[in-house]
Amino acid sequence: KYGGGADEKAVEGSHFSNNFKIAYQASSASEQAFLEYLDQEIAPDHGITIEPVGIEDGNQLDQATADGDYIANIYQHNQRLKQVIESTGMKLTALGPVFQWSYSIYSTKYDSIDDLPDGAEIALLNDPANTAQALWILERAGKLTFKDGVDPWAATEADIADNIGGYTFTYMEYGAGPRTLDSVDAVIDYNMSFVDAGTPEEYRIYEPAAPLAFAGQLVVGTEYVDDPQVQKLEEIFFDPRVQDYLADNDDPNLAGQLAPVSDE
Amino acid sequence: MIEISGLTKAYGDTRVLDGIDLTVADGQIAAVVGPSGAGKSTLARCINLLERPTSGSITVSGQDLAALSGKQLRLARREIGTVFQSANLLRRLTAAQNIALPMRHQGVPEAEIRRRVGDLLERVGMLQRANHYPSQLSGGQRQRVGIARGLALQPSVLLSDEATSGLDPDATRAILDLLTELRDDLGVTILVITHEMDVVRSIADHVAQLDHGRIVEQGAVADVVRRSDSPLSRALLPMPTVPAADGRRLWTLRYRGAVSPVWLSHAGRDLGDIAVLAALVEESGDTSVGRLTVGLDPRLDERRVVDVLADLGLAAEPVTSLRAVRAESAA
Amino acid sequence: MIEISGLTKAYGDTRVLDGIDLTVADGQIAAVVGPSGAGKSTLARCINLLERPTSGSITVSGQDLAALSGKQLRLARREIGTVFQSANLLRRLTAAQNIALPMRHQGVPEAEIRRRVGDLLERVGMLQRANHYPSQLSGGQRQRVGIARGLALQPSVLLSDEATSGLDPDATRAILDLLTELRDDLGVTILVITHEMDVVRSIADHVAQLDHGRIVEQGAVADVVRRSDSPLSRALLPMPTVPAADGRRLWTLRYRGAVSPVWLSHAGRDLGDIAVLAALVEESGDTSVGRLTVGLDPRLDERRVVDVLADLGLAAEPVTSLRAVRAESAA
Amino acid sequence: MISLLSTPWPDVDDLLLPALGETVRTVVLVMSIVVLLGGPLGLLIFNTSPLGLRPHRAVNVSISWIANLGRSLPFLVLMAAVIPVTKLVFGTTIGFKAALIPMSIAGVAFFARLTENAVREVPREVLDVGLASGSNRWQIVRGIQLREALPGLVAGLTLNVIAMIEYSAIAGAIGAGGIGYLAVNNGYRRFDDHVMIACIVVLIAMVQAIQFSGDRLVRALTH
Amino acid sequence: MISLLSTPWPDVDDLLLPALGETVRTVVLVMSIVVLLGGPLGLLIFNTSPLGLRPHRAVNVSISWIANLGRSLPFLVLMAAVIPVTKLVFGTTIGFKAALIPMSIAGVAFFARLTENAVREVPREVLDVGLASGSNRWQIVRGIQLREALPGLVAGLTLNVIAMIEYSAIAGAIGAGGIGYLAVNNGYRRFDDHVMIACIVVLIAMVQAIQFSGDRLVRALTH
Ligand SMILES: Nc1ncnc2c1ncn2[C@@H]1O[C@H](COP(=O)(O)OP(=O)(O)OP(=O)(O)O)[C@@H](O)[C@H]1O
Ligand SMILES: Nc1ncnc2c1ncn2[C@@H]1O[C@H](COP(=O)(O)OP(=O)(O)OP(=O)(O)O)[C@@H](O)[C@H]1O
Ligand SMILES: [Mg+2]
Ligand SMILES: [Mg+2]
Repeated sequence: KYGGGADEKAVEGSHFSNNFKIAYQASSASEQAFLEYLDQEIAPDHGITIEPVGIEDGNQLDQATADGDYIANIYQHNQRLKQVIESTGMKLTALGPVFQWSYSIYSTKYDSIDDLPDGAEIALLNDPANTAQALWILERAGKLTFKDGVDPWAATEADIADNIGGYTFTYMEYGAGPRTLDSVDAVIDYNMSFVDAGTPEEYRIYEPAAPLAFAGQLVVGTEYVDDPQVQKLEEIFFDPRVQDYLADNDDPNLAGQLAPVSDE
Repeated sequence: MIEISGLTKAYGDTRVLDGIDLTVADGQIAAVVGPSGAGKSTLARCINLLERPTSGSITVSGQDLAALSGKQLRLARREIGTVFQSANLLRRLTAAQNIALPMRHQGVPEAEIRRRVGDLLERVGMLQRANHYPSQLSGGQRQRVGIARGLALQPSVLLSDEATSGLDPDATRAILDLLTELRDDLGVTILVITHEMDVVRSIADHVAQLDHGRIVEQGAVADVVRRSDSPLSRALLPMPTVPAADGRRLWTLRYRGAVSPVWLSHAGRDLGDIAVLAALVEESGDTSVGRLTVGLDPRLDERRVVDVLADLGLAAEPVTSLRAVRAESAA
Repeated sequence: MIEISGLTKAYGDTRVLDGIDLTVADGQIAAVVGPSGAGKSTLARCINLLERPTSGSITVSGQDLAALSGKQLRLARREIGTVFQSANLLRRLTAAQNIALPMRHQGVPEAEIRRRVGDLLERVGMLQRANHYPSQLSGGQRQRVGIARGLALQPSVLLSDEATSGLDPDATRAILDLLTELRDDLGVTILVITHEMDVVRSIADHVAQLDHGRIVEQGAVADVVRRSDSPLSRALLPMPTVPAADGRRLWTLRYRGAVSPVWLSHAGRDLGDIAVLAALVEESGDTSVGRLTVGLDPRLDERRVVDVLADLGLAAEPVTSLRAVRAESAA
Repeated sequence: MISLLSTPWPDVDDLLLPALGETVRTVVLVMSIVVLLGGPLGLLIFNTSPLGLRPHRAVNVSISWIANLGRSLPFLVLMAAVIPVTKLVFGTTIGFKAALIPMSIAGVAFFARLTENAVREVPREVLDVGLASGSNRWQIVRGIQLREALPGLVAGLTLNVIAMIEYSAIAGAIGAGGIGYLAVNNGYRRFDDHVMIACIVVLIAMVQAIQFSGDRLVRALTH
Repeated sequence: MISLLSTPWPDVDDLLLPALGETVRTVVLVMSIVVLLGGPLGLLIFNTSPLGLRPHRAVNVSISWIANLGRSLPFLVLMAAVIPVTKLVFGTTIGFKAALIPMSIAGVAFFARLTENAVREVPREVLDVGLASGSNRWQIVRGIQLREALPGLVAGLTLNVIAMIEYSAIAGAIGAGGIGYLAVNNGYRRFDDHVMIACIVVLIAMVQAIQFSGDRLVRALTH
């Protein structure tokens, strides 16, 4: 019915046209830059154009992908995807990881994570995946422990067994991180947000390696997994040149924000 | 024809109208008078069913409005023109548009509306102000637009709630002529609420006095003015204020109709000098009516005075005290 | 004391007031009459500066309001009571609260406000309706609340714009008595706008007729009624409608003051039978005034009629045609 | 601190102009629905209330309840709640079309109340004029109530248009685009200060222009 | 399908009650500021307009412009724009306090317009009553304008309270909490259907109750 877009003609035998509409989280300039790179450098080899579509509301974006409005989306990690599928029953399939987000602790008041005093106020993003990711950073830094049997990628404040650093947490909307820096002791947020905001790197006080579990996935509607155009999609995204580019590009929208997929 | 019987209207515990019986025959003008707050406007609003009566029945042109369906009620109301006490003009419409409104809603053709609006504006002397908004009109001008609007649908029954109060004598005259013409030429049945007794005397066929929600007196105007001592008759033909009496005996004289205009000269031959202290003599509804206070020689025999004047067609009554005359003239 | 000179008010191109000169002396009642739309309300609104005059000057109690500062203007306005043509009551306040409003704003103590409100309500006969909202009052009741409010600040100057139109004769009388009392006992200067000539005759000292924004005639009421043929005098003492003349010659007679009330009998001795066709004889401001249309023998010499009546103190004038009388009486 | 990553000034237009177009399109479309449905709904609420032309408690309570629903939920939640409807009508839950339904619901509910408030100010007496001259209810509503309430309605409409511009910024989250969304997403979330400044200027100019024209119209209609 | 991840029903209260408290606290506080500042601002806008008590073009245009500012920006952008002010006043840009300033700005601007609209309906003639009896401007404004416009003002206030509940859901984004934010964040984003249902029920009940009381009051004030 759609062919990858209401106004384009689908390719014979496929639901999608040669213009791949791919949804990303609109507030992420780096995801957009990544898709633009694919469009310019990789897709032409396959006779394809890639059209990045920014949608802010993740739930709606997933729904539209499941419906085949978009051939794919690239904004979430596996755990989040599992959560969405479990909660809503949307028919979505992850084809594999494409990049990892750099995620760090920033502070204007303290120089390292160990300087954070007992009772420090730390601001976290309020959406579930990002809250969990931030808590997990603290867990891996040895600043807190989770209760038994808690999935770190779905953890919330309620799942903390021992808050070793004695932190208090404040929640904020995506975009508020850099703006909040002065009001709290530390902020845990995506590097890309701070880069966008022009926050000096010296305020980045802790930068753990991004774990594979939080790699951004290429997600398609389950119904379309076998669609011939989706095959092409995989060829583009999993082209080896992509990981190399992520590792050593100097695009200000990408460098230090989206990292290549790691081994673990 | 308006027939009201046993009409009662209460707001909560207070009865504003209490057992009203009143009939206005076809092609007649009935006047309703009475003190402020007596219930006159409420009566008019019950007739066109803007207020639902608490009890009692009202029929207009044989129809009981309260019993009609929505559509029938609307049709019936188109036959009843209403002039509101406070003109109630639409603020956003010009004088002409205000008058046109009921016709527009009734689906009168545009050309016909234009013609009638022009005609009505001229009738009420407002042609020059056709395109003024109410805020640009004087009080009396607004009132006249309200009158024109009440006539717009060429109703067969007209309720006019103090249409002429606040109008100057000329404008009042013009409106009254218009009402008389409607009655005489088109047979419109008219209920006029007014405080001006000249209005009653000059155009009404029937008059009813309302007080505290009850009709305290009513009758044909011709009959009421002849009554010698009813409050309504005194109100209708008020005695002008009487100056000091200097030694004469005061008499009130009253007549209507077939009386020779030279009665005063004739009476003088029998009764001696007649001091005319106060008088109102005028033509009312084709006959002459008179009401005078005169001073006569106190030595005259009461019986004789009454007889002499009765022979001439006048009712005479001695005034008991000056105080009484004053009180009466103020009533 | 109100002194108006050369007052002009224009809305755009239309001059609503055009070179008005008018003085109301201290403790006097001046009446302004004139057809609807003549500019009477605008005049009143210029006096308390609700409308800024286009040109000309107005002083009230010696102060030129237009020249005052905001605070001085407010103080000056407190001395000027205003009764609006359409009562302009606040919808969300009861009758009593409406009357209390100006006092509250002037900072009158609460006890004093209660006392004065009660007093005023009683004066205008509205004590029973003190706690009614305007929507629960009749038209005349609203008007009376408006009057009471205009008096609330015990002003030394009162502007009354058709305060009594729409009131029944009793209520009108009560209001007029109140106004007279204010003038006589407290020396209040009052400007009364009215269409009711009885109001002018019974309370006004001075009268001015406005037409199309100009004063066409003015003077002391006592003088104006004596004038034999000015339009204002005819309006003030209208000739009642005259019945058919059956062969007699019609004369208009007019007098004021020092005339013996038996003049009619005396004149009859010289002139034969006098047919009284229309008459208005009454007391006005302490003297007697009369205006009659009589029928006399057509063979009588005109000069003689005039002389006989002049000797008795009356001005007599032959009526040229019946038509003329009718037109005059309608004017 | 101006971010280094801001869109260069000359390129801001490329983002701004389409976004402006989207906002205008969305708001115009939504406002037509809002006027068409919200106006009658408000009239119905008022006229079935005890002060109206045809008081009817049951009808009044239920439609008033329905109108309140449209204003009860945070807009994002409302958008989620009406997904099934949107899907049914437009076959998609994303983009400009998907924003129309939740925006219309919120706008209609808002305008219904504004209409109700405007119409409440028409004095009962002028409605009586219509009743007494046998006009039917619809004529009274249209020829008298709406006519007399016109300045109030225009003022309400002005409020509503501006509120819809605000809502369209939230609706941008599901891909409806628009200038408010551009400000939020590129300006606020991506720290693109040039875009932010440009959007703010355009938004302020737009709102000023709407309010100014609204005020002028209201005054012209007030006699 | 009810998500498996939903908070068990008995525990929903633990989230709901504090959120409700936060909403009530925020809305009550903001509304007091809104009434205190928005009312006077609206009166000033109306009374300096050509229809008002003291027309003054320059003042009117400038304050009207300022009031429009508060409604020009998407709320999230407004929050970002006033960060310096918030920081100055409260020393923080996060949490309940930080939400007060942007919410108040938006609310004040909104209520100013609602007040202006309500007061415009007071007939000129009753203002004349005050002028003619030498009341000062403030007395006319308070004793006549506000008094006569009371039903309209209460209706406007009702609209405003409900709009503030909606705004508080957005203000949740900077940590102000509240029931609308709970619905968005836990209900919508975390698929916690129990919380979502509970929030929706509470929000609807709250809005209904406010509108219902508002309507009752308006009717009681209309004579
Ligand atoms: N804003 C305005 N614009 C144009 N003309 C106006 C305006 N206000 C009043 N007028 C005109 O000014 C004239 C005088 O009005 P005013 O109210 O003073 O009359 P009035 O003598 O009091 O009449 P009435 O006896 O009917 O009350 C009227 O003809 C009216 O149409
Ligand atoms: N809603 C109401 N509640 C209580 N009393 C009311 C209500 N409406 C009118 N009244 C009372 O009913 C009485 C009759 O009012 P109505 O308007 O019929 O008087 P009216 O005879 O027309 O007087 P006017 O000559 O002053 O116009 C008045 O005393 C008034 O106070
Ligand atoms: Mg009445
Ligand atoms: Mg007037």
